[in-house]
Amino acid sequence: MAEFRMPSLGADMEAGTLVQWLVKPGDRVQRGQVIAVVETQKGAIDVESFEGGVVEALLVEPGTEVPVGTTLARLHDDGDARPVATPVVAAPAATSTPAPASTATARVSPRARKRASELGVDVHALVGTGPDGAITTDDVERAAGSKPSPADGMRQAIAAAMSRSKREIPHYYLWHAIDLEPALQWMEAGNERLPIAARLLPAVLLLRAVAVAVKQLPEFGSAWVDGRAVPPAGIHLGFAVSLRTGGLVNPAIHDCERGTLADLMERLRDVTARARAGGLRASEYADGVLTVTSLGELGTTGVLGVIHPPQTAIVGFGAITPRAWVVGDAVVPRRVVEVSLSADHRVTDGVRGAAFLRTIERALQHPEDL
Amino acid sequence: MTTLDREPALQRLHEMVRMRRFEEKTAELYSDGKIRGFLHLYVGEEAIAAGLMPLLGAQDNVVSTYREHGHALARGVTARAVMAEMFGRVDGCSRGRGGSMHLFSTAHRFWGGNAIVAGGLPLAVGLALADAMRGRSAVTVCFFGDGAVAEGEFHESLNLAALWRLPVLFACENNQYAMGTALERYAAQPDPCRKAEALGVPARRVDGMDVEAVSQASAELIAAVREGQGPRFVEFATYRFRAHSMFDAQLYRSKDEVERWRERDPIASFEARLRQRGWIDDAARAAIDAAVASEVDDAVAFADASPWEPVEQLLRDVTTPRAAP
Amino acid sequence: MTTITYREAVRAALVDALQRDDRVFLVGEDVGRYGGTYAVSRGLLEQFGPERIRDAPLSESAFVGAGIGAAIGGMRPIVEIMSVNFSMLALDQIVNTAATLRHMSGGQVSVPLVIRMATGAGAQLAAQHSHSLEVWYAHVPGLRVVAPATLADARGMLWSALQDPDPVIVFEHVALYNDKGELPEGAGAVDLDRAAVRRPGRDVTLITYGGSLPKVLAAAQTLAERGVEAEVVDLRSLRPLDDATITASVRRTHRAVLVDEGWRSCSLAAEISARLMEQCLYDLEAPVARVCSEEVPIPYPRHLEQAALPQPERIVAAALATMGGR
Amino acid sequence: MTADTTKAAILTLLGRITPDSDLSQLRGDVPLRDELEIDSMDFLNLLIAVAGELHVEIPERDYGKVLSLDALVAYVDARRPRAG
Repeated sequence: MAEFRMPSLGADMEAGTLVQWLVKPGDRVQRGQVIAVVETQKGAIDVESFEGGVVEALLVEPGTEVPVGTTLARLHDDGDARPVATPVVAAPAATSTPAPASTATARVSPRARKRASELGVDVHALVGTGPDGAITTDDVERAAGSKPSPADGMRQAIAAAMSRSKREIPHYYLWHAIDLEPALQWMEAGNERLPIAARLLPAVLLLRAVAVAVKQLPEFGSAWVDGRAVPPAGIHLGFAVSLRTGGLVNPAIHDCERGTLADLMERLRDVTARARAGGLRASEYADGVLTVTSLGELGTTGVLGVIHPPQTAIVGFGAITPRAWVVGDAVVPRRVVEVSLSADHRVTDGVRGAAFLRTIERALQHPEDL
Repeated sequence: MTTLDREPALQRLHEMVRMRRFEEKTAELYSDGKIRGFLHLYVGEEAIAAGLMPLLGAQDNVVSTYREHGHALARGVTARAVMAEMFGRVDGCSRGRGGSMHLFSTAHRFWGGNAIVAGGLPLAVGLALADAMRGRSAVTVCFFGDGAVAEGEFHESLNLAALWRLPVLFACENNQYAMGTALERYAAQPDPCRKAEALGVPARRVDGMDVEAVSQASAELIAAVREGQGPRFVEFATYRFRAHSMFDAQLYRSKDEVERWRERDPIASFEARLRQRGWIDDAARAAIDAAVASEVDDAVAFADASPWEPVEQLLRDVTTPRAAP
Repeated sequence: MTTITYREAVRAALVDALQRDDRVFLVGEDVGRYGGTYAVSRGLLEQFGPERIRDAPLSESAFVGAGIGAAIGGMRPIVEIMSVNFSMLALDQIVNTAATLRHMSGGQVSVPLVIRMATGAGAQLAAQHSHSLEVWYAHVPGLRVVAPATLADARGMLWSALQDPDPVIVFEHVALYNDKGELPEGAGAVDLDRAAVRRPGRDVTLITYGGSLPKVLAAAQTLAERGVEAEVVDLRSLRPLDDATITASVRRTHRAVLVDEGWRSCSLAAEISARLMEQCLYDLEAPVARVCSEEVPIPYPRHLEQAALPQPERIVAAALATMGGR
Repeated sequence: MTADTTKAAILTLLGRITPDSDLSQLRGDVPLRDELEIDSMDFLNLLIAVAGELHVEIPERDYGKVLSLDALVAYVDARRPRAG
């Protein structure tokens, strides 16, 4: 039994129309004999039978279109036609492209979007500084900086500044114990007369004393830029504010030598509160001429600071603690504070450093002049 | 014209019957969908390959076209390797990647078919250039159809070969049609020999339907080329009995023209001549058919059993692997 | 160190190759008696003779095809196509034969052929002689494409290309031939795979190749004066592209500007931009910027030609745009 | 007004000063500064809030009597003006 099928007559031919049979059932057919005519896009084509035999049945009527491979007629005797399975070629797997993440309307750089999700920052609340106002990673990290959780970005910034400082600045260190009793008693007497909201804290006295010293020895407020010392434009002192969530910022308090102690206290309270709430403007970080760091009551006797580039000095106050103190020929209890100076040996020397600390001490002996 | 001796004559007849049956089988397999793509058959032109190819040595080069099955078989590529290639299987002579128009076999210095008309001519010039520069006495035979004569590369290649006196035999199988366009309808100058002479390549026309005429002319031409007399051009006047390819309604030629050429069928005419010489009888002729039939069926079985190349190897051989740096 | 021009570096590479390997020969239009359109092969005919320094007829398809044939015949031909503008006549031989032979023959034959082409605009030769079509060839599997932009690469890439068993196309930008600089005495073969960071920087990555490198370095200098540290990456290899070096740089700077003398549509810059999107999306602060030739046949008059081509000012502007408000 | 309401009021004020600390775990008998890591500025702000909302102004000399939560509550509770 042999089958005569609609032949494939071209690379892109799927079907053909039987136009005419050239044989009828019972006819003997030679191998290679043309037994039908098929219509394709290119015209009528004579189709030969590749098998000899006797036509048993014509299965398709002239004029009908059938797909390639359809059995058109059956022949018998002259050997069996072997059904040959046509190979199925694996369709190339469609490569699925990942569905794009739903994009919020905000124009956020891809890197910033990823960072925002890591830090749990809502990008919609931010103002972008990137191209066309797009939100950048810096924007996200700055915002995250105000979040209670410590911001990685800030830690890296501190790390970079501190290691550069230690690498580049030849620090020298001096420290000195100062009897604060007179100043504190003067302050407490003042506080008695003031409403609680206007009370002063020792930090204000210390800050103003340092400002007095910088006014008299301005080189300690200079900045090291492009290989030389640049004198301070104003006595803006950086005040180290530790954040409860970890990390440290030292915003600058402007013109510490000016105004009353009450004004200075107000500015100190304002800067500390805003630093902790993450509301400080970038500019407020940038223009401190010398940094004052104080660990407060919980601190140690003394602290030796690391200079914040491009500044060239840092003053550190330890905890105010009662000590045995020689006055005249008697030993009496006095509240004492250790003040330290770390300074850049490219700009100042130990002799000037000592004079700087002595100036702070003298200023604190006359609180009424602060 | 000198004739062939008995043994070589019978070999040529066997070779032509082998090509004919092989081509007819591929036509059938194409209708079954086993062979895809394009298929250009050599039916009617067998005398050229059968007459010329046996004159080439192992060190000679062959460059062919997309109507190349006869060339490949005559040059020595096995029927199995060619059939498996047309099935697209990994045991094909090009690992199944080339198909009917891109048969390769470096072992036989068979530098492929080529689907670009005249695409092989510059390649042949280069192969001959390498042989010349290395002082090797090899000949490069470059087959192409009459259509190629209209390509720019034909003129550039023949001029370059003549300019540098390179050992190339340009063999033009003039089967009267460039696909569906008769010679006189695409060539202002229909005689390719005159074009070759104009480009500095001595040319001659030979009856491509007579295997003995092909054999004698080819021997003389190959000898001249091998002696360094520079390139030669030969036009074998021939005719393809089947359509240009499998998807051709042959609207461009009449059935009786085909019949006229069929009367000069290279196999039938040569067989008659051998019978007159008493070199072959019905039994010997039937023996040839039987041997060829079994060879072709074996080739189909081999091809059908040969595996597909695994998709994982898709990118293999794009470039040549180098030793790790 | 010797002071040498880019042209002389290429000539030195040719002489070195011809001396070291007798399979090497040079074929191309006017490479012999005329000494090469860009005078690269001047003197080679006298030194090596007509067998190995072959003037070819104006038949790009034929002599490129012959180069392919000679390569599979055991030679190591260097085919000089006068410029990429004429390579279109040989495109069929390069794409359908040179690039394809190995895979299509099931791995039986390799084509150890080197094709050198001048490329690029800038000499007021008008549209037909000012093309930059490197991307056409960088699109084709089976070809390797390189663009020597420095003296060291002009001197060193040819020998490495000749060792490659597959076809290598070397693009020499016309504007570079007169570049003069220092080359160490023993300068020799260089690798073909890696891109090179020609100038380190942290704020934005400028990626380019070939004749555009000098303009990009100039732009980087201007940016530095404005406080922006730009990193300049020279691709060197256009196929395969060195993704590792490119993405490493962009992952550091988070911004990229691609400078390509080809036309913007379907350019090399388009391909690299797609790869950066695929491999560095979450490192990007801004869209990848592209500075390419205007989509116009390169005009003859100088002011129009310069307006059409990438220029340092456009590169600087594009880089700053990726920085946004900073 | 009992001691409990005073304590609750003080805890709310403390909550504003150290928004992120968990006041439910706060031990009453330990100095606030150690327990909550608050510095002199925070402590002063707390006292200002106590004065503002609970109307008890603690002079500096009495700082020592209000160091822990319990001490602070007791001090303030004893001095808060009683309604009516």
